[in-house]
Formats: sequence, structure tokens, C-alpha cells
Amino acid sequence: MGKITTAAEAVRNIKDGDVILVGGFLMAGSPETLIKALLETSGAKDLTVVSNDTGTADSNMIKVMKTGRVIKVHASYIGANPMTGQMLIDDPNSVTLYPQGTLAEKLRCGGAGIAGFYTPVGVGTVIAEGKESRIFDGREYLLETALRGNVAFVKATIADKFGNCFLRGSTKNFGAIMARAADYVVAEAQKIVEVGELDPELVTIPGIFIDALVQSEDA
Amino acid sequence: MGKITTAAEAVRNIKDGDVILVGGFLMAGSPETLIKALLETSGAKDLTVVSNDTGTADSNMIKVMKTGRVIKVHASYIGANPMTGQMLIDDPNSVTLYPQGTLAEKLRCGGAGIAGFYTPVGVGTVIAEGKESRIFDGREYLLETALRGNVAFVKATIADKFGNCFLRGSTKNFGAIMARAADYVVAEAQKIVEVGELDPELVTIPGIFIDALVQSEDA
Amino acid sequence: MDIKNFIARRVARELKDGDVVNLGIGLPTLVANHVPEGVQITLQAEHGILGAGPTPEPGKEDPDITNAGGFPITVIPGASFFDSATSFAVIRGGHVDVTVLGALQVDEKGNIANWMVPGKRVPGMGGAMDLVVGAKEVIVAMEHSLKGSPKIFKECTYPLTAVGVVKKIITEMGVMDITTEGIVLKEIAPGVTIDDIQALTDAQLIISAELKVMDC
Amino acid sequence: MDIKNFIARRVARELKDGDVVNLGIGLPTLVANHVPEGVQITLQAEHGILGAGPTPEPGKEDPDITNAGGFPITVIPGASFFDSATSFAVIRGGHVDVTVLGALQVDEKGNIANWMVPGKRVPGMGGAMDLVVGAKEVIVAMEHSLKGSPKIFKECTYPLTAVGVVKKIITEMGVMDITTEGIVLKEIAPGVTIDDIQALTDAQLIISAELKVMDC
Repeated sequence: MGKITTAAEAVRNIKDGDVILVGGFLMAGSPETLIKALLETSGAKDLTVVSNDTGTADSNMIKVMKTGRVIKVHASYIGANPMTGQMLIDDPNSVTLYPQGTLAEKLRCGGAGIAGFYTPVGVGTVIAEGKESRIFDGREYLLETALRGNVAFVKATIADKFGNCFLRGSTKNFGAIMARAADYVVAEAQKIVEVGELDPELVTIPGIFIDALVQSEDA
Repeated sequence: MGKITTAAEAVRNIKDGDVILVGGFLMAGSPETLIKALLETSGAKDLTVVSNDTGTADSNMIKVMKTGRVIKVHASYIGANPMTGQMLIDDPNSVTLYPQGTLAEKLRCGGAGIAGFYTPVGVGTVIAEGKESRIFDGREYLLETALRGNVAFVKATIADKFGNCFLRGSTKNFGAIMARAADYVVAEAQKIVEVGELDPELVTIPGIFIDALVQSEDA
Repeated sequence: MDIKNFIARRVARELKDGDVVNLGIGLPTLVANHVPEGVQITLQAEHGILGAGPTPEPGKEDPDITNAGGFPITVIPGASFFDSATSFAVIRGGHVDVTVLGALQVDEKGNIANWMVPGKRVPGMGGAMDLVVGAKEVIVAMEHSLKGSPKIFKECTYPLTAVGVVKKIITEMGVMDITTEGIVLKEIAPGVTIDDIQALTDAQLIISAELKVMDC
Repeated sequence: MDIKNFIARRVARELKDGDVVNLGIGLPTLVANHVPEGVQITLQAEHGILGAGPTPEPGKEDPDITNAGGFPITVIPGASFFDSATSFAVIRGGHVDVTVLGALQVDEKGNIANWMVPGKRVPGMGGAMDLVVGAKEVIVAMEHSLKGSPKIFKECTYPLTAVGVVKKIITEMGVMDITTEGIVLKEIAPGVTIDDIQALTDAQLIISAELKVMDC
């Protein structure tokens, strides 16, 4: 069950056409070490990236996007990454935008075996286009469906060697959910400790969800 | 914003016909001090109790039920409380059983503004009777709807005076979810500390959800 | 006091002790600086904080504790952290009492458009749609017009953020309630006439019988 | 070795290193005592523990750390705790590799009935429906018959727990796989004949070409 590996080794499992879930909210909790390895040592293309915001103009994600290997994006806010904005202009079908809570809940459902949910968010807006709506107790809701990835990248503050991850402060955001919603999950950790050193009450992501564990360059 | 009160004062807000969500899994995390106050100092009747299991034969809940003030139960397992079993025999409509995960998710949705969700659990069983089913990606799912209460009772291990609650070990279970799904939420805490003494990373229930805070007799 | 702080200060008076408040980026952020004495609020940051505090002193920034704009903040005693699914469960579940945010357009039906300008680069809606639908009260805090062009309309023309959610608009010219009858002007800023404010408002204002001068 | 431990030990050999396992109450609980050397599993308790450990020594019980039967347990290094919604997200989301549980009836379609006997007091399904639908592999571990009455049927008659989820049945008489063709007897216990086991089985057994003697 040895999960510790290098970023280069971990990204080898990424195939052309994969859907990659990338944790983080702007730079908070962004798995930059793993994205850098995706940039430098993986040749996988035709990728779909699911990310709250696809990072900032200083992130490694924008560099990956500049290589043309990302052909589709699912996000809620893309104002900090001009490449994603350009993708949307060049091909409106290449970028799908969701309300942030809807994106978070779609991912949670993807990891929780729930196929879909009814949310009041987006009713009467462009978000509702093409979606089913339904009245519950006199209020209108939209049907949104689960979202999963082939791969997830998350960043932990501390991880133990079993893969239990603690994501400190406001870095939990999307990483905590995405780790449950992908087939192959890689965590980079700023600090890696022995099993038993992490307080069971502080585990943000249980180790059973983590397939590969990498030392973060941001240590 | 003083939330600290007595159990007797806290249960005064309970009205005839209320739906009460009661945290705990058997005796783990069961808010016995609050249930005892419901028994001894509240006269509210025609109550609906939502609880994973309605406690055990030694719990205060069975004593409340013996007074006849509980007319309806929603639960997943009632094998440890013979009164609930008897209620189901006397009137099959008085007890609604759900798969445990469905009950948990219904309550989560009740607190999360989600009206309903599609779960694969219960397909082909009596649970599916009268429920809509729907195929997603070739698999059948049932539509389940949100559940909320007028009142919730939860038990915390430690609470600060703002109401932030830490529920230790496996006592989190239903209390952590129910506190988000009721209009009036009372927590009993084994230990009450000053604001700032509880690590923000250990907060199971943020204080904004707690309306009244009571010293638990189990201290 | 500049216009933005003038608006922010008036917004702050709407807050009640114990309120859970989400402040949008830009002008709404300033509201935190004007919360009246004796009123304690809990600031929510939608990526996972309850109890957000002010900007840290230089050198004390913590990269793990940021605001929704990505900048370092602090937390107050009694704060808590959680993931985005939980955070939006808090928001969508109606546990945020007040959200204050800017708008490109608001209309007399309470519709709000604040996430994209047609023909311009689209930044995405972020958490705005969730916040305006989920919060118990939505206050639009903005400058009354954009270089002389009205922002308060009979009917929004930009893509909506949500339908029928705005109940109050606070600008440097006045305080307006959105009612089933239309937009009611409740307070007017010192030195501003009804004609002044109507001239910069596309919707027809209903003048409250108890019209007051806005506190400044 | 008694019958229950004999069954539990055979079940334990199905577990692979790294598996996340949920054990039902009763006989399945014994499986934990027979996990082969070199195989590390993570035991899940459905009310909120990953990494459940053995019963504590007398006097070391912790009322905050209990199993799904309500009794005190311990946790192993690397454990974690969470609430019931999260726990069942883990279960329903397919993150439990194996669930081992008893049954009142199982049938050749993989249907299982294990939560109520018609006409008797109903205890409720607890987490059983979630577990059998959510786990990647469902192993029924039970005594082959109830006082000589079959429990493995052509078609269940009791209210079902789930449809088509059971892939393997392990009893003191043998190991059976449920396939699209029917129930295939793969292993038979020492001293038991095919006629013996068929006599206590309502469904018609298909005898595997590679039928082996069950390890004991």
C-alpha cells in the first residue's frame, strides 16, 4: 500500500481525453506541484479540466492551457485566468460555467453515489437553459447532475503515509470534495508524517481516497 | 447573543405538533439532558420525532414516547426501542423507515437548500413504493426529498459560548447534520468554553446554527 | 467620507446583532469597517470561512487563510473552516442572513444582473447566483449610475444573476425598497432632489410618504 | 473452530490488501479476527469511522467511540471520524470495497432479504440497504440453513434489502458465486457432499468444473 511517489510518476497515469479535477480556490489549496508535473512530464492531451477558477495568470494551469492540451473547462469563475476567458470566446462550447455552489454540489454527488439534485440556484437565468425544472412546495428548482473525473489533484497541508490529508484553513474548498469524485486521486502535501501522527479529528480527506501521495514543492 | 440557557428554558419553545430532530446513534451523541427536559418540563404533544434509532430501552426518548406525546417517528433502525416497534405494529403509518444513508441525506438536503436527490438505494424494495424512479446512465435511482424540523436537539463534547460545537469521535453522526436542518437548534455540551478556545479546525457545527446552549448533565 | 464609504456605512446600519453576512468584493467589502457598536456579525467567505476578520498586518499573512478574492485575511475568535460543498450548503440553505453585493443592473421586479456584460469577456458567476438565491436578505450596494447611465431599470437587459431576489438598494443618492408595487424611495441623500435621483433611474420611483434624509 | 469462525475465516481470505471493509453485526464481525497476515484492511463503521479497531480492554472504554451496535471500540492509527451524511456518501459512492453481512434469504438473482420477517416485529433496515447497494462487493456470510430450512432460494419471498447485488455466498457448507447462469458452487466443505448441500438449498446449484474442497 505504499502511496508515496513522485509527481512525475503520479501524472503518468493520465491518459488522453481524461477529465481532471483540480482542487483550490485561486491559489489557496492549488496543487501547483502536480499541475507543473502535468505540464512538464505528461504528454496527455484533449484534457477536460474541472476547477473552481482554473487558477490565476501566475498559476501553472495557465501554462498547461497555453500548450493547447486542455480542450474543455468546467468552472464557476474564470476572471483570473485570461486563457480560459479566451477559450470561451473562441468556442463557447469549450467552457461550461456553473454557480459555485452548484459546481461544488455536483462534485459532492459524484463522490456520494447521488445521480442528481434539485437546486433553486440559476432559476430564471441562462444556467436554466436546457435543464429540467420542477416545483417543490411552490418553489422552482433545477435538476443538476453529478460530476466525476478520471483523475483528481489536491493539495494538503499535512498528510500521513496512509493518505489521510489535513487541508488547513480555507484551503479545503474544492480539494476536499474532488478527492471523493475521481478514479485516481493524487495529493501533494506540504508535510508528510507517519501514520498515527495526524489527529483523526483533523482528517479532511480520509486516506482511503488517496491513491498517490507526493511531496509538495511548496513545503 | 447570549445563547447559554437551561434545558427547561430551551424546551419551552417546543409547540404541539412540532417536528423534533434528535441527534445520536443509539446512545452515542444522544442529547439525553434535552430529551429529559422534554419529558419533564415540556407539555408539548402530537410530536414527530426524527432520529436514526429513537434510542434504546434505557434512553429518555422511550420515556417520552410512553407518555403518548410522540405520534409520528422517522427513523432507520428501531430495534433497540421496543416502543417504536409497538407504534409501527399499532399504526403502520405512524413510523416511517428509511435506509440510514437516505435519512442522513434527506436531513443534509433540508439544511442545504436542496429540494430532492436521486439515490440508487431502495430500488426494487418496499422503500420504492410510491416514489418516482428515474434512469441515469442506465442505472435506476429513486427521488427522495428534503426533511427538516422545527426543533433540533444535539449533543456536543465541547461548545464555545458562541455555539461552535465539537462532536468527538463517532458522536458526530446525525447531530452534525440535524443542527443545519431545523428552525430552532439546541445543543447540550459536556463542556462549555470561552469563544476562541475551540480550534476552528475542530468545529463540527458552526455556532451560527446553534440558538440555545445548555450544560449537559453528562459532563 | 468618499462615496463608497458613505454607501457602505449606510448598508452597515441594516445589519443586526448576530447576523451572518456575506460581503461581495469591491464596495461591499467596506461595510465591515462601518458595523455599528454593539452589533456583532459573523462574516462568511464562500470558499469556507465563518468568522472572517480584517486584513493581517504586513508580514503576518497566512497563505492558508484568504478571502474570496484570494487575498490574505485573518479570522476572529470563534471562527470555523469547511469545504466548498459545506459552505454552499450554508449559503443555499438560508443560513446567511444578509448578502451585500454590487450590480450592473437591478430592476423593479427585484431581478439582478451582476455577472456578465454582453459582448465583453465573461468572468463567470462565481458564488453570486448561490448567494442571492440563498441569503435571507439581498442588499445591492452600488453607485447609483454608471457615468450618468442608470443602473436601476424597469427591466434588466443583461443576463440575470437571479430573479426577484433584491429587496433593497442602497446608493449614494438614496435607499430604495423593492416592493410588489415597484421601487419605493425611502431615504434620499442630503442635497439630492427627487428629480435628481429619478433622472438617473430608469424605473419609475414611488416616493415613500415617510421619505427621510439619508444619514451620512 | 466453531461454525461461525469457520465461515468468518473463509470470508477473510476474500479480502485484499488495502480494502475498505464494512462488517455487519453478528457473524460478520468475526471476520476481523481472521484477516490473513500481510493484508491490511480499513474497517468502516457506518455511523462515522474509518479505521475501526478491536474492543478496548476493560476499563479503557471511550463512550465517544462506539461501533454500529453501540458498543465501545477502539480506532487504529490512521483512523478518521465524520458525520453520517459523509459516512453514507462514502458507502453509496462506491468507496467501500467489500461489505460482509448476514441474510434471511438470498436468491439466484443476487437478491437479498435481511431486514424483516413478515409478521414479526420490524427492526428497520438501518444502513443495510445503503451498504449492499453501495459496496463494490457484497459477500453474504451465514449459516447455510435455518434449522434445516433453506436460506438460499430460487426467489426470495421476504421483503428485499436490494436487488441483484450479492455476488458471493459463504456458509459452513461451501462457497457459491452468483452468476448470470445461476448459483455456482465453487468450494465445498470437507465431509459435505453435493447432495447434502443441494438438500439444504432451494435454488438449483450449478457445480463448478473446478469444484474444490473449502479450506478449513
